[in-house]
Amino acid sequence: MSVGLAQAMGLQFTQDWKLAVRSRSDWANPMIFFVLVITLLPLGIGPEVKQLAAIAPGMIWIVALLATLLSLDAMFRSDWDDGSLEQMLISPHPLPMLVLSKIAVHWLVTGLPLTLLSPLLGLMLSLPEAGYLPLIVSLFIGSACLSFIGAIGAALTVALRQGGLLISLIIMPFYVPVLIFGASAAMRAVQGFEYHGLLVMLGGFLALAVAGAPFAVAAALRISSEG
Amino acid sequence: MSVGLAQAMGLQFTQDWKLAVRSRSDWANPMIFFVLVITLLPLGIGPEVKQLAAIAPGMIWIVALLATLLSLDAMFRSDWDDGSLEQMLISPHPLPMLVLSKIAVHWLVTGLPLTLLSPLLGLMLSLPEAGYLPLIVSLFIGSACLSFIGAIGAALTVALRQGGLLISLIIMPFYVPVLIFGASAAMRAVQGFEYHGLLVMLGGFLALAVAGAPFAVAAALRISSEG
Amino acid sequence: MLALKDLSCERDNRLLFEGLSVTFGAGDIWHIDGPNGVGKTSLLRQITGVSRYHGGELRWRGRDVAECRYEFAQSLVYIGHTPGIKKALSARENLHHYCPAADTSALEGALAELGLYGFEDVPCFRLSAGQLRRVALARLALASEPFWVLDEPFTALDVHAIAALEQRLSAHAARGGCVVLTSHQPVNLPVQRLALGDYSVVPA
Amino acid sequence: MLALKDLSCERDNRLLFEGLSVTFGAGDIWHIDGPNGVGKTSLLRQITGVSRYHGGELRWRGRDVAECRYEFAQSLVYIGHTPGIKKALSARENLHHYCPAADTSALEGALAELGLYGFEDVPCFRLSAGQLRRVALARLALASEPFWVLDEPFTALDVHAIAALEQRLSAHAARGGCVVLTSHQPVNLPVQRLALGDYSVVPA
Repeated sequence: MSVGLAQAMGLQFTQDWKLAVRSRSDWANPMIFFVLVITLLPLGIGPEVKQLAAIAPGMIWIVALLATLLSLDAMFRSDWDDGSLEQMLISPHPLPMLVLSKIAVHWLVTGLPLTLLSPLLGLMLSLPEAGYLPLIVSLFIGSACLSFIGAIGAALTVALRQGGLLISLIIMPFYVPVLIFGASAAMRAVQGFEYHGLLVMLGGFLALAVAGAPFAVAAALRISSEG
Repeated sequence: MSVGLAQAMGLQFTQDWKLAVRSRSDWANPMIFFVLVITLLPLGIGPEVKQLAAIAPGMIWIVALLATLLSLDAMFRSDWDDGSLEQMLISPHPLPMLVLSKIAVHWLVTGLPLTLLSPLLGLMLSLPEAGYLPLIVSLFIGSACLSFIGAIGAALTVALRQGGLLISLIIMPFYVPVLIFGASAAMRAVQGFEYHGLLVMLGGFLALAVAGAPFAVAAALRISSEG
Repeated sequence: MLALKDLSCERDNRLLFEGLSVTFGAGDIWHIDGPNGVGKTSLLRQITGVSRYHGGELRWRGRDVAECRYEFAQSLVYIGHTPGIKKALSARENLHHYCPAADTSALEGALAELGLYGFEDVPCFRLSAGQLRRVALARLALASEPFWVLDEPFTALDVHAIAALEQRLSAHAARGGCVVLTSHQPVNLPVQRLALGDYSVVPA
Repeated sequence: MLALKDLSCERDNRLLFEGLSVTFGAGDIWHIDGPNGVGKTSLLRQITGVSRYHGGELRWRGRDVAECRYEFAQSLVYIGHTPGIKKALSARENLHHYCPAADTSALEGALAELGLYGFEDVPCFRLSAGQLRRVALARLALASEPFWVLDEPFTALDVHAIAALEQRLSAHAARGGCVVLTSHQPVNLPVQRLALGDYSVVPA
């Protein structure tokens, strides 16, 4: 069956999206984790409003990063296990384009819901009013960066019987700047400083990641499937 | 081959221990996670010593709880997938005793290493000197509680194709008191209050868990393997 | 040895079989047959006690199985579709776990019988699907249990391994043991066939 | 169609095969044979391009495969040991993903041919191993690609499905297609055998 590239990408996206929606754990786990940690915080460190507010932007960003990190292993795992990845590798269509669709779905079911949940969690941690907009915008852009960068780690470790958090060691150097810029944006806004420059930096990261990551992921998948 | 109960438990323990040691992700992932989060904290919320010190005991306890939570799904997962669980179910020996050996191994490769790592992380978060002993003792007892209670959740969800963090929703009500007593012990010690009563309470939890959990886990495994 | 009386099985609100009565006797080899999805594996899980909820009755040497779980479990070897082989362990370690009483030479002999000589200490994740299955089946050479239940034992085996396994099974039956197995392939043994789907017992 | 020239394969520092030269032509059905662990699956992965590092050369219709990946990939159907069936999707959805051009009645016909009538919309995790494999194989009824590579297609199939598949393969060969398959079971078709392990091509 010969189909065009656009149709092939559409098919891939449709399948990934259906699978993600039906696989409860794909979209529910990061959110459960996100809410869980933020709920545990007052229980563990005490409910003083001032203390919680001071750490709120940073904690929300850290937890969003961890939630993404924990969801990465699943990105290519089931395709690897059930042979779909082999079918992608022998497809006539360019692998980076098929990969792009998978990354997009990953962000739609992890990064985007986390972004939308973040104001609620800000409320739970008594985040001051000035922090909400920069928090949401920085998470919106930043979580997409995390999905793109994380996909490279997921592709490199998919062949290992025990990937687990090994991914995190590989990609953490690239996650740290995203975290620092993202968390600082909300923190600076709360303190009344200028923060737009930080968001622009994040946007620059994202542009780089979108342009480069699909190719790096495709190469990593080829390497993983040898041997 | 007819063997005695003690020998059967010994065989089970030996196998689980060998598997855990060879399976890098079993023992490495919780520790990587633990260190990772504590390292990210100063990056996300800023490096002010006083602020970090105030949240240190609570954060270390929360992260230890999360690390345990994330390791639970694997407790019976591979036994389920490779058929070893069926073999345990038809063993002539009482299932709760075989389960006990699995829980013990789980604690040895997650709870115990986390406990031993905790002083290092206390140092990274500038935990005041008085907090170390209660932190270590509370984690030592508390993490064993977490393994025993968590095993019940793991057994109940092992049959689901997507267990994931569903476990956490089931067992969180039982984890919260452990967290509160454990974190408060270290917190109170830092503030110069009496904390031994809290540790005694934790010990009581543990006694209950050791006596009851293996039977609950065995029943849950039987239920999971029907259908 | 084991008598099934009026056994029935329901799954996902679909009745797989009902009114199944048959006696697996000493010296018998039973081949449970039927199309995909008819409940062969479910039947084996009920027989072995992996699954304990079912209609009807199971009697082990005249007693209800529920009353003599320990004796029954001590007499049973079950090698299922996923046979409980740990991929991180070697063939030798896997076999030792199930047959702790066997010494080194017995273990090696059992593995060699199925063509695994030289693979004793290779971690099982390096083995092919057929080799993995043979590690599980090597247990039979060391088993003193009389009642064997095997789910698709011939799958993924090559000709030599199939021959060795068939010989092992017929020797077991000749010694008064009992074998219950499922197989998509024809079995080169004097078997009694139980065809699920039409519930008929086909004479040997 | 596809010519292998002096192909070799190394895995974990062990040479699986070398100096393999053979041409899979139009109208051929090739049965790749050999004991467990000899590299049958590795060979299929090289042929299909899942694995791209190997000694020797692969020529597709006279051109090096590396120079005509797109044409080659458009002519290929590969159904591996794990055939890319998503358990959360139904048989119909799985088949549609691989054959988007086929309409409803064609999809249903392809599934019915392998005995999956009535199972079109059941999520695949409810199907047995044999039924899952049949979902993957249903693709062949809709495939216009000439070159088919099948890893153990007969495993876990019952007699009816085996017969339907054999008929499908011989019809494909008769139309000028080419089939390369591995199988532990004997194949009831006029095949050419390539025995790995002794590298010999056994005449039909």
